[in-house]
Amino acid sequence: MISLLWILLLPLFMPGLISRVKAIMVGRKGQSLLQPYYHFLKLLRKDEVISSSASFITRLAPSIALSATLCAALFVPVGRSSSLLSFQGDFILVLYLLALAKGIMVLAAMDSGSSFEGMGASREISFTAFLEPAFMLIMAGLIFTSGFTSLNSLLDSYIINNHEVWSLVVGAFTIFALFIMLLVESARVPFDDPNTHLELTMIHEVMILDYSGFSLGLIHYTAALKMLIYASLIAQIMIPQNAQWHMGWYLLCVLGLGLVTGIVESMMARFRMNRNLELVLVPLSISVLAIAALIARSLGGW
Amino acid sequence: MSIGFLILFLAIIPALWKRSGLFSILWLLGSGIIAFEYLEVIYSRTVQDFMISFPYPIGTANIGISKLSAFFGTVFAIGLPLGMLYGHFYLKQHPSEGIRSHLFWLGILGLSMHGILWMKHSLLFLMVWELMSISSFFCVIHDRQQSLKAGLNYIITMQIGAAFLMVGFGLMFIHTGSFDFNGLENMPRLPMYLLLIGFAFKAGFVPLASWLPQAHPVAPAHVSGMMSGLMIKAGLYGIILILLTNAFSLWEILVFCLLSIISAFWGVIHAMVSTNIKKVLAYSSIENIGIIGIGLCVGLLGKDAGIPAMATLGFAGAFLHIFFHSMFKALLFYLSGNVLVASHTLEIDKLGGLAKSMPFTAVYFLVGTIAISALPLGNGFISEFTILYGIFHAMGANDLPAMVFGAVLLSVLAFVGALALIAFSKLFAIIFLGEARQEEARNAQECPRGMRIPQLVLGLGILATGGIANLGLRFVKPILRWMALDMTMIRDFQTTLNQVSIVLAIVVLLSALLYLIRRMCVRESISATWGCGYQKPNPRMQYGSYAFVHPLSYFLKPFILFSKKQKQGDMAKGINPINSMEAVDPIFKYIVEPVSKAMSWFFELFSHIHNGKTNSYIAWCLGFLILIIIWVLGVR
Amino acid sequence: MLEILVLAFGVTLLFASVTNMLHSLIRILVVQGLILFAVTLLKSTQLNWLSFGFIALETLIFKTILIPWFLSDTIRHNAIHREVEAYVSNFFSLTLMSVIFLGSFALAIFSEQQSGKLFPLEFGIAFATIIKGLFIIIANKKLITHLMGYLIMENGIFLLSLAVGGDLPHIISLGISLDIMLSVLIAVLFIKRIKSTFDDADSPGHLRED
Amino acid sequence: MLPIILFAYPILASLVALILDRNLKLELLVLLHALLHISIGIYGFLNRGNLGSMDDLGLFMFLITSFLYLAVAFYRINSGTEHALKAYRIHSIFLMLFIAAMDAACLVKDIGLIWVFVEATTITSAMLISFENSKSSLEAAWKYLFICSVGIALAFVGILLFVLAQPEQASLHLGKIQVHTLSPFWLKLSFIFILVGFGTKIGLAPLHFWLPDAHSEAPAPVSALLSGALLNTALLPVLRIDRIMRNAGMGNLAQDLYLVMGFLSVFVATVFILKTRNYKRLLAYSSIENMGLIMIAFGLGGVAIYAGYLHILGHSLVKAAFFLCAGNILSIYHDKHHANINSLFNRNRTTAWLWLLALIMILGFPPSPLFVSKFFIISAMISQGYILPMIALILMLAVIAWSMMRISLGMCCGENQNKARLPLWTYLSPTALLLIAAILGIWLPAFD
Repeated sequence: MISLLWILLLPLFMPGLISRVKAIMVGRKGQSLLQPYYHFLKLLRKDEVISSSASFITRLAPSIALSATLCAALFVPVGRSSSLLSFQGDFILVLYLLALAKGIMVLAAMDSGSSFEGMGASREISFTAFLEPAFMLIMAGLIFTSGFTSLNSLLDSYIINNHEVWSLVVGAFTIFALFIMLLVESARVPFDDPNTHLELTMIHEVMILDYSGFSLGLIHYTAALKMLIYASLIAQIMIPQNAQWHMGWYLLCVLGLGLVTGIVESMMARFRMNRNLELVLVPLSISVLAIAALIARSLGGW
Repeated sequence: MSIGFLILFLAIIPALWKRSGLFSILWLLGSGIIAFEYLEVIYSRTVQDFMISFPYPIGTANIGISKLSAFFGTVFAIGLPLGMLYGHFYLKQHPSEGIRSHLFWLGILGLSMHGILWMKHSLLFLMVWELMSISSFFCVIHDRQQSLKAGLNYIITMQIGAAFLMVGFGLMFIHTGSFDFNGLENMPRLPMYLLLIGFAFKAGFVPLASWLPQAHPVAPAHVSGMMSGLMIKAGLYGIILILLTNAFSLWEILVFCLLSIISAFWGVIHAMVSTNIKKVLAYSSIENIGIIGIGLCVGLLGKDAGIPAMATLGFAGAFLHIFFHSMFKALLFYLSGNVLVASHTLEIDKLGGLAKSMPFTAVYFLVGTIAISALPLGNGFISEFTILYGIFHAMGANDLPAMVFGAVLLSVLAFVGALALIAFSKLFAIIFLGEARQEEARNAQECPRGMRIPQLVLGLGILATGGIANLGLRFVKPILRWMALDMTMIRDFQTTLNQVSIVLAIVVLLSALLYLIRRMCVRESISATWGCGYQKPNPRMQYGSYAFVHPLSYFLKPFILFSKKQKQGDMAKGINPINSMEAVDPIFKYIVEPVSKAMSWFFELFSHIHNGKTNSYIAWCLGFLILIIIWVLGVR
Repeated sequence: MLEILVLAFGVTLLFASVTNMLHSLIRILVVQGLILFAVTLLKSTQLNWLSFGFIALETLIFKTILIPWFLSDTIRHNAIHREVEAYVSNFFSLTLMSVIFLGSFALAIFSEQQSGKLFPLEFGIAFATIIKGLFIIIANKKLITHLMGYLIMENGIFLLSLAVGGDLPHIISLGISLDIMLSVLIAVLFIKRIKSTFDDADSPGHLRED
Repeated sequence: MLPIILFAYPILASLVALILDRNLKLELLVLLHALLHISIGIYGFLNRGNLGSMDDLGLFMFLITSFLYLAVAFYRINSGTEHALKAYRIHSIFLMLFIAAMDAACLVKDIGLIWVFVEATTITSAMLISFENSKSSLEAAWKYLFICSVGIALAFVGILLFVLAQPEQASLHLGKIQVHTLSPFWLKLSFIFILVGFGTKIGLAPLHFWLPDAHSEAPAPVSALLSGALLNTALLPVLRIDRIMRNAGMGNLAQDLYLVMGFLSVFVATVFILKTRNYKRLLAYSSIENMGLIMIAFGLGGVAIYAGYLHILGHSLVKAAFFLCAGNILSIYHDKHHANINSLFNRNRTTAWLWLLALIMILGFPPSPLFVSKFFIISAMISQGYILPMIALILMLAVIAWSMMRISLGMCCGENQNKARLPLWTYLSPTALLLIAAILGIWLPAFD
């Protein structure tokens, strides 16, 4: 139950943190950490302007996306408190739920009939082509260490134990791959610039140009939630073996991730659009590397 | 059983009097009975084979049904009558002469599809097989104008496939001396390969699938729905028949794996770049056949590696996908028929915004899209989930090929799934969303209710089998047990599926809740789409079909052969230059066409001997006489 | 005696390959008929009236009188040009004729070694005649010459039937010669009609694939 | 008794025909002959074995002939109205004589007599072919008569050599030949001549040149009989001699020759089916193809011999129906170029479907006897290791199927809407033939 609370409350904290970090990096004071919450609540109270060419998809999409993402989040363990739902092989469902959310949002973007949103939609959906196999392979890699179980217990069983060099390697691989996926999926620099003002260069933001009010709030929340999911996956892996305060570690890791993201954003520039896909290939190749290593190991090493 | 088939035979009579309504009703009735009986066969009773003794050389023919064929029979018995019903209403919208013959051949097609499952005698099997080919050919060339070329191509391809079968069965006949299907068990390699190739022609494995994207776009919607949803499954039936009765070495499995992967990938990338609804659907049939093949490979690999769970789930996934694909592919083809009726075009770049004028069609199409791109709530997800679930069992099991190919198949399945998502979100978005791109789409009307009945049934079926995840598995389980697979872990898997459906229920409820909240406390005000500062955007500025997949183009390009067509425009006269790209089938362009050209050239060489002169004719006669005299007296 | 007659038969073939006149071809047919009659008389062992009648009917009546008369009649009525109009020169056909002789004698001697119950001379001449008949058909463009070639070939076959020892039952040989007779009749009929419809006497070549 | 009726009727009927004064009466006369024919055939089939003159082979051919003859006789009813009485009278007389000659060739056992009667069929059918008395039909008839006479003459040479092959008292009666005493050399030589001679009449390449001309220029019923019955009748003596060859232990020589000629025929048929522009010639070439297949079947031996007989049966029935449909089309369009013919579906649907059904049955789609026979031919080829020839054969058959289907569909489809009506008989007899063929294709009668 406690973890549900975390899942519901924590997401919007990440964007605030990131923007605060960026502000500090460039020497501004920056907005308060809770700004996204205020923003969210304000949006929920607003009415909407709907495009004249919108069909039922536009009206339906945000709620479906949010609920799918939320259900996906329910499988993710928070701290040592096990996740609400879990069964053998649930990560497949998680992956496809996220895909469902993405797909419905893409349709919603196409629904407005604006060429810019179409552009964003096509960019957004192109990424999934490489991220889904990457996620699959990462999961397969985790299975090597702890058998075919649920996402929860996969992450609980210590992937990285300090006496085993293999696990260190694989864990590092996995974390790096997941981190890049986090950047892509939650539309951060270097793949996407959430607060640019040129639609031609946007991906996620341009898809939701025609949304406003309540729906926009849901969409923002969904994006943050998705980011939290990936962050907590990474966090679970990073919790060391003999830690006492799991929750503390967890929060530490998540906030650390936010910090790193912010720093990355302020250090790096956004990549050229047509280079993006090549970068999205990176998690795939890394996970292939990891799985190759694991197969070799399970056959008794080289 | 006999009553059902009697009714189906009787359905020919109203067909000859152009009573398509009565025809489809009889089909519904008969298929209902037959489906019930098939299910009985699957679950409980076994039908006694009955022998018919033909005079020499056919001999006594063994006609009966196994659980496997009962499974396919059920799929057919569910799919065919819906197709007939849709055809009835579709033909009302598409009035054309030759209804009588069309219905007749339709009935023959359905009957022969059922008949294939009963024949356990290779010669009779071949006869029914050929009957199926020819009847489907006549169904394809219904409109008798544009469809002739593609139909001809189709029937000749089928003939070559049938020739493979003929040679294979001939070898079997020589080997065992009988036509009975018992000879299929661990048969020698050569006939087995020939049979597999012959069946692969019908099933549509790359590189033997070039007939699919040609025949389907020209066929009437219900025919292409039935062919692509059901008839190609007959090819799979043959393949599975052989897979079950023979033992395979690892290499053969891997080759099969490779072919399936290629089919899936090839199909899906062509589906992404095609701009004709039915072409997209045809290519995605190839993709789905590939996925089914992957499922079968997983099963075989599991058997080979001694991982029972992997084997069971692989086969289970394959059977589930056969069943589900027959539903959503048929649904999508029928819906393409709706679109054609409403807007008189299948080119998606002329369409757009149909969701507002044809809401029902749009909703059904959305359901089909969700199912075919393996998203949760659709049944395609369940089958792929099963296959993936099976593959994950290979991870960490200490068997190299299972692990390596498991990993490969994992990523391929996920990759293909994602590409399918792209292809079909493109299809749905460009047909139904946004604004109408051209006149045809602007004044489209929703189709009459009749056309939507079968679609409603199929849509509900998809949602049911997708939501209640165990439904399909219950249907498949007896066959798995009959295949003597290890059923210990099926129970756990069923609990898993139950949990999946619980989660799906949560998703649905949650989104319904959110939607209701929004409905209650949000006031909408309509305004134009924001053009990002551009003052007068027009529908033709919307993202087109090719633009949508452009981000991936630079890595798709190497795999697809494009033919660019450029039409010079003249700005003064206001004619815009048109640059169109179309994906062409490399196998057809670089193998079939050159070969046929070469053959006709070769035959042309000899076509001058008929010069009309009696003298030369007699000269041929004399020359031939002298030649064989020399040959016989000299050489022999 | 027999050998001389057979040789004379061969000489007619040589003459047939140098002549340019249709009428001389007809005369050759007549001569061949007479020779065949003589040969048959010489060869037939027991000579009762019945068999004599048959032989006379086959050779004298048909081969020597009726058919040549038909032919000359046809030539006269259809005003067919009296030249043979071969595709090849006389010299060539003569050389070819001798080649044919060589070949057929080779065959005759070869087969005489195989089984000894035939007369190589007659056999060879007969074969040469058959081939020559075919060659005349091939080398000429007139319908009437085709017919003559066919008849020469038939004569060769008749000679062959004499060459092989056991002779056919009379009824069969009668049927055979009746058939030939009828076919010649009908052929003549066709020649008339073709001449009248195509108004030339060459073999028509309109039915062809192009 | 039976033979007397069989041969007395046509002769008397020809005399009667001379005094008949209306076309319909002539047709009825022929129809009566056909009925008599088929009744004798069925009688013979019912108590086969104890007929002195008819052996199974002869009976087989005889039955095929009678079925075709009946169909043709029905087809001719009311079709002769536009012809002049005199010409039509001659036509009918020669038709009956033609049939009588074929029966005789089927029944007699003496090779010499068989030769006589086969030559007689040539003469009579030549008159039938030239019936329409147009330039082309005249030319076709001439070529047919002439080439076949030459070929038959060669066959007679073969028969003489066959006499030569028998050491002591030579006989041409098949029953009386002591096979073991035959000298192999002469037997070989005579067989070559007989094969070439009768092969000319069967229409095997490269002796087939008369066949497309004759079949395309003859009136439809005659072409049906020519290709359905006459080719078999010409095949009969070859089969009879073939038995002798096999008993004399020279079967494999004969089989090699069959294979060579069969493959040549299929090849030539493929070439010209791709090339030709005249749909009746198309059918003629497909006859050549099927005859080639039959020869291949007999060349392979074993189970394929059965396939050969089946193929003869199926080809005769289906091809006759096909030619009758072609006659319908000709009487609708008065044009033989398939390029000028379209929209048969709209103009006369029944003919169109009959045409297409005959097409798919001649191409060997079930339910056609040709399907089974092709299956056995192919499996026999495999079992004897003719792999490359088999692949070539399958390819050629595929090309033939493609070409014939393309042409026929082009003829059937189109926009032209004005309907054309034909007398009922012209639908019935092709339908009946196709039905019989289909039944035989599913329920194969046992021949031996």
